[in-house]
Amino acid sequence: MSIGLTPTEHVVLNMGPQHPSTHGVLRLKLTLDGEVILGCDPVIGYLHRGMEKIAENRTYAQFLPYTDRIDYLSSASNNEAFVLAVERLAGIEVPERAQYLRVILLELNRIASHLVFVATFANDLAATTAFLYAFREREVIMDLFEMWTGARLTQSWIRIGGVGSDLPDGFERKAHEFCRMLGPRLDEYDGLLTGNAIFRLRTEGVGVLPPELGIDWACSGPTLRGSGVAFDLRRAEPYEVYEKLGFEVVTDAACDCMGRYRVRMEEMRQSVRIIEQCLDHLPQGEVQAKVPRALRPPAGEAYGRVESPRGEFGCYIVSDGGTSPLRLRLRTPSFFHMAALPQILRGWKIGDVIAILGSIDIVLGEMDR
Amino acid sequence: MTPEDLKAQFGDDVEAAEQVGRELRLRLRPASLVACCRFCKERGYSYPADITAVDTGAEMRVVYRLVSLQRGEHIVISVGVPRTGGSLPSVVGVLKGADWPEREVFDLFGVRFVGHPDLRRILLTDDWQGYPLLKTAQPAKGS
Amino acid sequence: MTSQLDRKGNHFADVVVGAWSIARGLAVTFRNALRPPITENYPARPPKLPPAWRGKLVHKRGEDGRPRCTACLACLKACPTGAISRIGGDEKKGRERRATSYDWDASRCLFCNLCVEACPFDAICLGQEYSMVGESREQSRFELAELLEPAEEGEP
Amino acid sequence: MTAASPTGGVYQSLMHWWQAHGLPGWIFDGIWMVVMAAVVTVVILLSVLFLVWLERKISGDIQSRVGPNRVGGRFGLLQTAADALKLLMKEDIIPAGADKIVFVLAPFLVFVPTLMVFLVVPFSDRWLVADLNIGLLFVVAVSAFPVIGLFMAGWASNNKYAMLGAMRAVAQSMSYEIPLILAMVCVAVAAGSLKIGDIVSAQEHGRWFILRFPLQLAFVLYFITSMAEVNRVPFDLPEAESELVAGYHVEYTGMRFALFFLAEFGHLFFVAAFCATLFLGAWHGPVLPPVAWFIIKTYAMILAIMWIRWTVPRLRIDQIMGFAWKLLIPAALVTVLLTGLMSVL
Repeated sequence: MSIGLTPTEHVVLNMGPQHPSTHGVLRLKLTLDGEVILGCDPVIGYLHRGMEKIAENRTYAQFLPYTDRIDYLSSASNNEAFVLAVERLAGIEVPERAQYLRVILLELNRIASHLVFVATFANDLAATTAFLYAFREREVIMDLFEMWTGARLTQSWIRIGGVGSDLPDGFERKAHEFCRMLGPRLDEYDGLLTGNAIFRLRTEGVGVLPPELGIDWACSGPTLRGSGVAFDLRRAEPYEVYEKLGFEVVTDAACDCMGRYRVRMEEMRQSVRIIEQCLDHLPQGEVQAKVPRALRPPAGEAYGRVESPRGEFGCYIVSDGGTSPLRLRLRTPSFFHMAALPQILRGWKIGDVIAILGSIDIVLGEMDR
Repeated sequence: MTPEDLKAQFGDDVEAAEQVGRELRLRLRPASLVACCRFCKERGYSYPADITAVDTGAEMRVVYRLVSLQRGEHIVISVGVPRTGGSLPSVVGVLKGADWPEREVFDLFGVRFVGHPDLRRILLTDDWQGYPLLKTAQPAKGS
Repeated sequence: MTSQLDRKGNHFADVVVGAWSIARGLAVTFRNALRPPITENYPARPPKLPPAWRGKLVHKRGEDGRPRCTACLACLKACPTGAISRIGGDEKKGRERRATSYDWDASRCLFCNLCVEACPFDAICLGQEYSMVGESREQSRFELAELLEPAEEGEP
Repeated sequence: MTAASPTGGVYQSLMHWWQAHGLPGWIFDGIWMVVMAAVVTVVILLSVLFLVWLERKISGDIQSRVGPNRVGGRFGLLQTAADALKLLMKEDIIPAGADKIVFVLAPFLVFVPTLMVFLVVPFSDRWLVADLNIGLLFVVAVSAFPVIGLFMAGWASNNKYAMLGAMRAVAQSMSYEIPLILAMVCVAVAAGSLKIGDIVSAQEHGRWFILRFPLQLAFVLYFITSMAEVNRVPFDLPEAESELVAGYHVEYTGMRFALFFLAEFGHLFFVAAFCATLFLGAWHGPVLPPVAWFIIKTYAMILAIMWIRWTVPRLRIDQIMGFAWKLLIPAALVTVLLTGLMSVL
């Protein structure tokens, strides 16, 4: 018998639900030939909390704190999507100052979330030190949130009709300080990671997502922009005051893990630009519109779309004129990215699974809702 | 694309069509669903932003949201489906991104998508009884 | 896909560039090693909380030292999770009424501040206490007496 | 025991006392060996515990943290001792599907050779336990041994992650041993001997091998491959925490796990010490006593390895193999050739 004809069995490896690199409770059923991935079947839902059902039993104001818990790394963008939909339904005008404050909160959240991405991505590739550096910088943002909203992660500070409170004294100075500090720190990450030969070997050309495939599978955010598609809801369908702000839609034609990583790194710099503009041009005025305590939006439907750090975060609300939504649907980017993952993974190695999974930056709470 | 274009293309299968802001809201009969999705995709509405269902207690509709990334316009197709044991043709053949959202609608509303390659529960466990997002669903009993 | 092994290129240039990039990384870590640590020595030094901090629910006292809460149930209605329960008041009516019982379940609370904003009498706030650790669910329930802010000096 | 042993004098006088009582010398030799083995083991274990502490402190410094600072004073000096104690007291779990004998044996097969190689480490002019005339060969043979233990651990655990880790360990350690040995060959050629004593004395009066062309190349090769041999980032694929959870020792708990852990740090200490021996003039150096020089050089190497470990990411398995076969081995062969030429000229 020739060795070449010896039948070999494929191995099914359960990566997760408890695994250091699945960023929570995700299970990937990998079919392996040695180290090579032949197939991948993601099993999700371990963190399903029935958010959409909960919403049907809460008033609009009451559901807001729940939205923070969907994508817990950038709670403000969840708030924003929900609030946008409600405001469109009920026809609420938000004061301009509140709009600027919302953008500040959203962009700080974006930086915080992207820093966690850099951290976990580096950690997945065993560059543990970059993990701690990114968290160190993120801690400054957390302190800013704490100072303004009183909470670190789940701020619930974007409210229907405005924001929870005006900026406290000294916030603007500290925010400016942070903006000045972040740039040089990002340059340090470039020295530690972006240019590093091993990091490049692990990410360049790995996990290629062609742009057509990305659009087909409804990928969005940095995952799609890392494939060269300039689709950013802040520009495509501007909300709040993004129209007035100068920033670039970052794209990278590489389509690989490195491309997605570089997009996020550059987006942090763009977010700093946005925050500085907002702080400089902050108008005076109210931060909260008059909203009836028992909000009853007219019957109808509205879709709020927000560019969250992970991509298109949508909130589709159908109202029957009551105090709680008839149906509330949360369109979360990670869910769609996860669906596309098996297409990207095939043929790569176990080590690459971690890199590719890290590079699409999933949040399980958001995927499972 | 205007409501008239779609009415001209699909005739009586279009129950209603109106333009609201950047959204073109379309109520469609199931028979034209796949054809309409293909028609829209060929005209640039290739980004399947979302697929979900709405149960009002009286009727249930599955809602497809297709977006044109170039023009920033939405087409929202809603298709009526019976509240129990309903089924629709799957659009996975046209829009690959419909794979998981259709599974989710099946999981939470019980709508069967005929022609879906892998119609399993996705968020809930395989042995879950019932479809929780139906208005008639009873709360699961906690331990 | 192309494996790195199949990659054609100048090996020696790769080696030099690679070694240089690693040296740059080493310089970054070295520079950071000279920076002071940012670790806070937690239990030994309590954290500095901002005034806005949303911690344990606190019932404020009025000028007479009694709770300002009139048991009007506004907070209970605003609460998304049902963390507030068992609100009871004395027999007086309207603004004169004072709460006699008020339960707050820390394990259900989202610390979202909606109850505080709903309160028409500015009777409650989310305070600075962050440590509400208990060994059972029962221990995460707090009654009015435990929620009331400490009495000021010289008052009963 | 050679005469160079610092305990030689003690041995002589105790032996006299023993034989004066009319007892046979071979029994004393046996006892002496057991006692000395115990002493060496304890000393090495203590220094390994210190290394673990050092690694934590250094990673803390690099990462803007403080590292251990509670157990044993401000600097947490007793932290690793406390951890070792904790591991000792932990429940010893052997998975139901494991191959029990192999599973139990594996940690020892990894740990024992790690101690054995210290036999030929010249800590000072008077402390070289056994100056074998095939010293280098001994090191090569013994340090190749732990990989069998790693594979046994991975196989016996009956766990897919462990198995993948074991496969990686074997592939990697076999590939990297070739350039490692070739780098050592360069030193042997330059010194004209396989005997550690000769290699050390060839580097007297500041004629360290690292200063002699082309042994710098051999030094670089040795440094890189030794990092791979001790499974440290960027070569920590057999353990690859973020991919294989813990690789070959994923199923090990308590003291069995601790043995793997200690073996890894013991091996780290050895490769650094041996690097100092082969290239940095061993214990030779001015002013300070020889043993101090040796420790300084060893720790310089250890710090360098740790510094790199906390800076770079991990390579992928095919990249790691490609690096060994397509770069290191050809480079090592060229270095051997150059060394030969230089020593003939």
